[in-house]
Amino acid sequence: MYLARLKLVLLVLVGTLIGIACYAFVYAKGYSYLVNDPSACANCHAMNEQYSGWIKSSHHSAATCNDCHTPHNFLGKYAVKASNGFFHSFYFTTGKYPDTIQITKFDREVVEGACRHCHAAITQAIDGNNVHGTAEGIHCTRCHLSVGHSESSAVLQLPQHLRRIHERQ
Amino acid sequence: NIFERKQEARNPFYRVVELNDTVDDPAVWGKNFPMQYDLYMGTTDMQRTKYGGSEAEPRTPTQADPRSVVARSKLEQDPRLKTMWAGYAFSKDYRERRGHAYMLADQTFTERQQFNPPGACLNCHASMVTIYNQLGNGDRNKGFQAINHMKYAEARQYAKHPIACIDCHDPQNMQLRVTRPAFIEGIKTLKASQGVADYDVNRYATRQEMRSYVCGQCHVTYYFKPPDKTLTFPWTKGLTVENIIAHLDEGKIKEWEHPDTGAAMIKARHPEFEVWNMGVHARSGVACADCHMPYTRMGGLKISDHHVNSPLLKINRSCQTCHHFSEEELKARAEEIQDRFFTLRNTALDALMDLIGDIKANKNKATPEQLAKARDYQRHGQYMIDFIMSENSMGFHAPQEAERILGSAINQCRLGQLALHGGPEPSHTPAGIAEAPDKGALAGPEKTNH
Amino acid sequence: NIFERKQEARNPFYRVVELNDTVDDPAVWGKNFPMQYDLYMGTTDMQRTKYGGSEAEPRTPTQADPRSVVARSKLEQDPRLKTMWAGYAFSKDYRERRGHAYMLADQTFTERQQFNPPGACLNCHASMVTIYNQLGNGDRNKGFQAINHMKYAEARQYAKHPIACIDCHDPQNMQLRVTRPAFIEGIKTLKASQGVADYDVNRYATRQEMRSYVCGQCHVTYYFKPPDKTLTFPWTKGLTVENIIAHLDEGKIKEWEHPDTGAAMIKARHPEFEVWNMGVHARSGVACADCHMPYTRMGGLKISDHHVNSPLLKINRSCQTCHHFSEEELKARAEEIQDRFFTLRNTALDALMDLIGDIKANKNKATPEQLAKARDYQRHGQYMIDFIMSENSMGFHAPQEAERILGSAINQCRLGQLALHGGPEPSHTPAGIAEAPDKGALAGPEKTNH
Ligand code: HEC
Ligand code: HEC
Ligand code: HEC
Ligand code: HEC
Ligand code: HEC
Ligand code: HEC
Ligand code: HEC
Ligand code: HEC
Ligand code: HEC
Ligand code: HEC
Ligand code: HEC
Ligand code: HEC
Ligand code: HEC
Ligand code: HEC
Ligand SMILES: [Ca+2]
Ligand SMILES: [Ca+2]
Repeated sequence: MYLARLKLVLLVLVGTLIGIACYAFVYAKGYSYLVNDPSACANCHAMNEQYSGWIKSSHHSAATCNDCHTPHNFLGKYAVKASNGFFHSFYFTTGKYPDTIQITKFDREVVEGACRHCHAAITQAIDGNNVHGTAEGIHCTRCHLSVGHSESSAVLQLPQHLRRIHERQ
Repeated sequence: NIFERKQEARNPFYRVVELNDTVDDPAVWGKNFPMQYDLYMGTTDMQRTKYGGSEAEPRTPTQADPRSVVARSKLEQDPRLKTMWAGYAFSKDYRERRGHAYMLADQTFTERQQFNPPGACLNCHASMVTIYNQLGNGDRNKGFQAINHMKYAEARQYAKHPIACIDCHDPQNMQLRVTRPAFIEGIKTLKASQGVADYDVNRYATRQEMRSYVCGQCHVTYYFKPPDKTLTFPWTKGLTVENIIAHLDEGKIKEWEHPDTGAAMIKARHPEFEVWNMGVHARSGVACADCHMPYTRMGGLKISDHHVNSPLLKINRSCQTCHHFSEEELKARAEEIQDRFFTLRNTALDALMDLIGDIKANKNKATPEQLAKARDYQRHGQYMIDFIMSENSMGFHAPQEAERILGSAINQCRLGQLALHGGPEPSHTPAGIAEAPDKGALAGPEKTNH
Repeated sequence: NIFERKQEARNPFYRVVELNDTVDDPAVWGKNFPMQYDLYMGTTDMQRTKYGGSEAEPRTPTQADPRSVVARSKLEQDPRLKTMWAGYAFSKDYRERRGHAYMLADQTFTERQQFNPPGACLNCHASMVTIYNQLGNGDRNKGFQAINHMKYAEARQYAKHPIACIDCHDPQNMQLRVTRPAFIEGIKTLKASQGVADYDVNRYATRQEMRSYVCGQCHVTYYFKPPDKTLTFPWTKGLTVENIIAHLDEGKIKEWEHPDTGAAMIKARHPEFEVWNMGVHARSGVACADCHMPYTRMGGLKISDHHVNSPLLKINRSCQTCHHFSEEELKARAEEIQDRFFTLRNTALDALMDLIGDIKANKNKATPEQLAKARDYQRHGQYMIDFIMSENSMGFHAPQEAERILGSAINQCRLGQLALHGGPEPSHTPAGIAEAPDKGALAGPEKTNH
C-alpha cells in the first residue's frame, strides 16, 4: 500500500521533470534566437533592471547580454541554454520568481568565462597561474561585478535610489 | 581542461633567466619580471597614515647599529607599554613596523637583541628557502629544525636577503606556495581541530586562500615551544584569542615573569591573520593581497602591486574596486573604526595599569590566594589586550571582534583588582540563557558563495 | 528627479476616495492603496528569528486584559533584568516588541499601567494626527502639549487606531512626513548642536532621510521632561550614549531610585534610530525602510512592504537587493554579529549584578563617599547597558559601537565595586596620547560625500 503510493509519487515526479526538461529544451531553442538582441531580453519586465543598467554600463557599446551570459566555447553553449532555459521555463510554468533575482552558480561561471574571452590580453599576467583550487582561478566578478549593468559596486547592487548617491567620485 | 590549456598558451613568461630553488636573489627573478621587481623594491618607502603607514625617524648611525633611519618607537608614544612588558625584551625596544625591505636589518639591530633571541627569529625576517635546503640537505623541515636550535647570531650568518620572490613563489610556474614549516604545521593542526585530517596547504588550498596564506606565514602570533624552541603557532583549539590562551595555558607556557607582580606572562605578536579571520572581509573571501597588493596597470597588463604597504595609501586601487564611495569617505570609514577601537584600547590599558600597580602595592598585604587570582587575571587580561593591540590594523581587520576582546579584557583586569581588595566572587550568567557559539572556525572563501 | 517620476509612474493613483487630515481610518486610505493596506494589516503575523521576530504566547483572556496572545516576556527569559530595574515599572512587565498592529493594545494592557503612566505615552502607540488637531484646534503642537499633561487613562479615550497611514503620509500626495512634535523638536536640537540653526525636518530632509526619520519618531530613547512631563528626546549634545547621559545628568534627571542600592536611576528605551546612526549602513545611506520595508513585487508594481517586521524574515527582498551572497550566508552573518554581541552583553549584565549586590551588601559598612561613587557608577554603567540592550537589533545596527558601549559599561560597573572595597583611584590615559574624537555627529547620507 505504502510502496504503491510511493511509486505513484515517484512516477508523477519523474513525469513533471521530463516535462520541464522538454519545455526547457524547446525554450532553450527559442532562447538562442534572442541571442545578441538585448531588447529581446528586455521583453520581459523581469529583465528591465539589467537592461536599463546595461544601457548605462561601460559595456553598452562592448557586449550584449549573451556575450556575457552564454559561453564562448561550443561545449558549454548547449548546457547553459538548458540551464537558463530551465529557470526561464520554470518561471513560465510557475509564474514565480524571486523579487531580487540571483544568478545561478553555473551562469556565474559562464560570465567568468566571458570576461576572460574578451580580456585575455590584459589579464594574462594575473591569470596565468591557476593551479590552485578551481580552474578559473580568481573570479573577475569579485571586483568587477557591476560592469554589465548598474553603477553599483562589487559588493553591492544598490537599489536605484541609492545608486544615484553612490556613484564613484 | 580547456581553460588551463588556454592559459599555457598565453602565459607571458619571458624566460630571460632560468629560475629554480637555488636562486634566492630577487634581482635575478626581476630579470624575468621587471615590473613586479620594481614595485617590490618600493617597500623601502616610508609614508604615514593616521594610525599606520610608517614614519621615518632619522638617527645617527653607530658602530653597533648602522641604520640612519628607523620607524617610530611605540614605547615612547605610549609609556604604559613599558610597564606592561616590564622585565621582557619588548620593554626595551618596540617600534612600528615598516616595509618588507627593512625586515632583516630591523631584526638584526633591535635592542631586543640584548636578550639574545634564538635563530628561530629568522624564519620571518629573511629569505629562508635556500637556507632551509642548505641546512637540511634539501629537506626544508630538517633545515627549519636546525635554525630553531641555533643562537640568533649563528643563524644570522646564513641570511642574505629579506623576504624575496622565492619565499612566496614556485620558480617553475610562479604560483604561490607556502614555504614556512611553522605555517604548514599550524594550519594543519587548525584544520584538524575542525575535523579535517592531514591538511596539506600546498595541495588543498584554493588560489584565493593562498592570497592570504602566504601572508599568514608571518603575520600571526607565535611562541617558541619548549624544550627545543620550535617556532609554533598556537592554533590547536582554533583562532580566537580564547582558543589561543587555552592552548598556551594547557602547555603551561611562561615566557617571562612580570617583575612588578610576579605573574607568569605570555606575549602576543601581530596576529593579523587570526584577527582578519574574524572579520566580515575574510568571511566575504577578501584576501590580504586584495587590499595590500591590489592590481595595478602597467603597460598593457594588470599586475599585483608588490609594494606591500597600507591600503590607505592606495585607496583607489584597493578599496574602491569593491566600494564605490569617494576616497575621502573610505578613509574616513577606516579611521572611524580605528578611532573607536583606540578609545576602548586606552580604557583597557588604564585598567591594566591599575591592576599591575595594585598587585605591586599589595604584594605583601594580600593573601597568597588573592595574589594567585590577581596574577592569573593579569596573565589572561594582559594577553587579550596585547593580542588585539599588537595586531597592526588598529581594529580595522575585525572591528566588532576587536572591541569584544577589549571589553572582556577590561573585565579581567578589574576582577583582578577586586580579588586583591576582597571583592565578592564574580557571578556567572545563569544556565539556560543561551551562550553564543565559539568563533574558532576558519572563515574565508569557502564560506561564501563566490 | 528621475526616481520620483519613476515612482509616480509605478504607482498610478486611483482616487477612489478623497483623503485629508481628518481621515484617520487606514481602511479608508486602503481604498486608494489596497496593496499597501493588505501588507500593513500583515503586521499581526508573529514569526520568530534567532533573536528577533516575534513569538506568539497564548494566554487566557481576563476582564482586565482581553489579549489571548502576547509576546514573550523578556523578564522571564533573563531574570537579571528584574534586579536591574527593581523598583521601576519595567521590573513588573517587559516583553518583546511585535508588529505595529499590536502597539495600542500592548500599551493599554501592560502591567506597567499599574504605575499610572502619563498621556505622553500615547504619542508613539496610536494614530495621533487627528487627536493632535482635535485637542489643539488644528495646532498639532498644542494638541501634543495637551496629551502630555493628561493621565494615560484620559488620553487613551481619544485613541482609535494604532499607527496608521496618516501618521507617516501626507494625504494630498502620499509623501512621507514627520507628524510627531517630539521628533521635530529633537532633530532640531541635534542639528543645532552641529551648527545647523532652525532645522525644519519636513522642509529640509531629503527623501532618503525621511525613509528613516518617520521611524525615528518612535524608535528612539526618550524621557518625560519635568515639570510638565513633555515627551523629550535627549539629543542636545549628540546621539552617542555618552552625549545622552551628559544631557540627562545636566538636567539632573532621576526617573526612579533603585531600592537595593539607593542610586538615582535613568532608563533607556529602544534607541534604534540613535544606534543605527552609529553603523556603517546609516553611513552608507541605507534607511530603515530599505531593510524593514523593502520593495516587493505585486501585480506589475514594485511597492514598499508595509508589513514592517524583521528583515531576516525577508532576506531576498531586503539584504539581497544589495548583498550578493546567499540567503543562508546573510542570515549567518547577521547571527554571528548578534552572537558576538550577546556574549559580551552577558558579561556586562554579570558585572552589573555584582555591583548591585555589592552596594546592597555594603550599604551600612561603606562610607558615604564610597557609596556615592558606587551609585554614580551604577547610574551610568547601567544606563549604558540598558541603552544597547533595549536597542532591539541585538547589536546588528552598529556591531562595533555596540561592543564599545558594553566594554565601557563593564569598566564602570567594576569600578563601582572597587570604590566600595577601597580600591585605588582609577588612572587615566596620559595626555599627549591622542584621544579619539567624539562620535556625536549625525551619520547618514549627508555625512558621506555623495
Ligand atoms: C520571458 C521573460 C524573460 C526573457 C525574455 C528573458 N528573461 Fe532572464 N529571467 C527571467 C526571469 C523571470 C528570471 C528569474 C528566474 C528565477 O530566478 O527563478 C530570469 C533570470 C535570469 C538570469 C538569472 C538566473 C540564471 O539563470 O542564472 C539570467 C542570467 C538571465 N535571466 C539572463 C537573460 C538573458 C541573457 C536573456 C536574453 C537572452 C533573458 N534573460 C531573457 C525572465 C526572462
Ligand atoms: C564581448 C567582449 C567583452 C566581454 C564578454 C566583457 N568585456 Fe569588459 N570590456 C570589453 C571592451 C571592448 C571594453 C572597453 C569598453 C570601453 O572602455 O568603453 C571593456 C571594458 C572593461 C573594463 C573597463 C571599464 C570598466 O567598467 O571599468 C572592465 C573592468 C571590464 N571590461 C571587465 C569585464 C568583466 C569583469 C567582464 C565579465 C563579467 C567583461 N569585462 C566582459 C569587452 C568585453
Ligand atoms: C582583487 C580585485 C580584482 C580582480 C579579482 C580582478 N580585477 Fe580587474 N582590475 C582591478 C583593479 C584594481 C583594476 C584597476 C587597476 C588600475 O587602474 O591600475 C582592474 C582593471 C581591470 C581592467 C582594465 C580597466 C580599464 O580601465 O582599462 C580590466 C579589463 C579588468 N580589470 C578585467 C578583469 C578580469 C577579466 C578579471 C578576471 C580574470 C579581473 N579584472 C579580476 C581589480 C581586480
Ligand atoms: C559585461 C558583462 C555583462 C553584460 C553585457 C550583461 N551582464 Fe548580466 N550579469 C553580469 C554579471 C557579472 C552578473 C552578476 C554575476 C554574479 O552575481 O556573480 C550578471 C547577472 C545578471 C542577472 C542576475 C541578476 C543580477 O542582476 O545579478 C541577470 C538577470 C542578468 N545578468 C541579465 C542580463 C541582461 C538581460 C543583460 C542585457 C541587457 C545583461 N545581463 C548583460 C554580466 C553581464
Ligand atoms: C579589506 C582590506 C584589508 C584586508 C583584507 C587586510 N587588510 Fe591589512 N590593513 C587594512 C587597513 C585599512 C589597514 C590600516 C592601515 C593604516 O592604518 O594605515 C591595515 C593594516 C595592516 C597592517 C599594518 C600596516 C601598516 O601600515 O603598518 C598589516 C601588517 C596588515 N594590515 C596585514 C594584513 C594581513 C596579513 C592580512 C591578511 C591576513 C590583511 N592585512 C588583510 C586593510 C586590509
Ligand atoms: C617572511 C615573513 C613575512 C611574510 C611572508 C609577509 N610579511 Fe609582511 N612583514 C613582515 C615583517 C617582518 C614586517 C616588518 C618589517 C619591519 O618593520 O622592518 C612586515 C611588514 C608588513 C607591513 C607593514 C608595511 C608598512 O609600510 O608599514 C604590511 C602592510 C605587510 N607586512 C603585509 C604583508 C602582506 C599583505 C603579506 C602577504 C602578501 C606579507 N606581509 C607577507 C614579514 C612578512
Ligand atoms: C612568525 C613570524 C615572526 C617571527 C618568528 C618573528 N617575527 Fe619579528 N616581525 C614579524 C612581523 C609580521 C612583523 C611586522 C609586524 C609588527 O611589527 O608587529 C615583525 C616585526 C619585527 C620588528 C620591527 C617592529 C618591532 O617590533 O620593533 C622587529 C625588531 C622584530 N620583528 C624582531 C624580531 C625578533 C627579535 C624575533 C625573534 C625573537 C622575531 N622578530 C621573530 C614576524 C615575526
Ligand atoms: C610577500 C609575498 C610575495 C613576494 C615576496 C613576492 N610576491 Fe609575487 N605575488 C604575490 C601574490 C600574493 C601574488 C598574486 C598571486 C595570485 O593572485 O595568484 C603575486 C603575483 C606575482 C606574479 C603574477 C602576476 C601578478 O603580478 O599578479 C608575478 C609574475 C610575481 N608575483 C613576481 C614576483 C617577483 C619577481 C617577486 C620578487 C621581486 C615577487 N613576486 C615577490 C606575493 C609575493
Ligand atoms: C575585494 C573586495 C573588497 C575590498 C578590496 C575591500 N572591501 Fe570592504 N568590504 C567588502 C565586503 C564584501 C564587505 C562586507 C559587507 C558587504 O557585503 O558589503 C566589506 C565591508 C566593509 C566595511 C564594513 C564592515 C566593517 O568591517 O566595518 C568597511 C568599513 C569596509 N569594507 C571598508 C573597506 C576599506 C577601507 C577597504 C580598503 C582598505 C576595503 N573595504 C576593501 C569587500 C571589499
Ligand atoms: C541594514 C539593514 C537594517 C537597517 C538599515 C535597519 N535595520 Fe532594524 N534590524 C535589522 C536586522 C537584521 C535586525 C535583527 C532582526 C532579527 O533579529 O530578527 C533588526 C532589528 C530591528 C528591530 C527589532 C525587530 C524584531 O524582530 O523584533 C527594530 C524595532 C528595528 N530593527 C528598527 C529599525 C529602525 C527604526 C531603523 C532605522 C533607524 C532600522 N531598524 C534600520 C536590519 C536593519
Ligand atoms: C508611532 C510610533 C511608531 C512609528 C512611527 C514606527 N514604529 Fe515601529 N513600533 C512601534 C511600537 C510601539 C512597536 C511595538 C509594538 C508592540 O510590541 O506592541 C513597534 C514595533 C516595530 C518592529 C517590531 C516588529 C516585530 O515583528 O517584532 C519593527 C521591526 C519596527 N517597529 C520598525 C519600524 C520601522 C522600520 C518604522 C518606520 C518605517 C517604524 N517602526 C515606525 C512604534 C512605531
Ligand atoms: C518615543 C516613543 C515611545 C513612547 C513615548 C512610548 N513608547 Fe512604548 N514602545 C515604543 C517602541 C518603538 C516600542 C517597540 C520597541 C520595544 O519594544 O523596545 C515600544 C514598545 C512598548 C511595549 C511593548 C514591549 C514592552 O515594553 O513590553 C509596551 C507595553 C509599551 N511600549 C508601553 C509604553 C508605555 C506604558 C509608555 C509610556 C510610559 C510608552 N510605551 C511610551 C515607543 C514608545
Ligand atoms: C510606519 C510608517 C508608515 C505607515 C504607517 C504607512 N506607510 Fe506607506 N510608506 C512608508 C514608507 C517609508 C514608504 C516609502 C516612501 C518613499 O520611498 O518615499 C511608503 C510608501 C507608500 C506609498 C508609495 C508607494 C510605495 O509602496 O512605495 C503608498 C501608496 C503608501 N505608502 C500607502 C500607505 C497606506 C495606504 C498606509 C496605511 C494602510 C501606509 N502607507 C502606512 C511608511 C509608512
Ligand atoms: C540598501 C543597501 C543595503 C541593504 C538593504 C543591506 N545592506 Fe548591508 N551593507 C550595505 C553597505 C553599503 C554596507 C557597508 C559596506 C560596503 O560598502 O559594502 C553594508 C555592510 C554590511 C555588513 C558589514 C558591516 C557590519 O555592520 O558588520 C553586514 C554584515 C551586512 N551589511 C549585512 C546585511 C544584512 C544581513 C542585511 C539585511 C538585513 C543588509 N546588510 C541589508 C548595504 C546594504
Ligand atoms: Ca607601518
Ligand atoms: Ca519582535
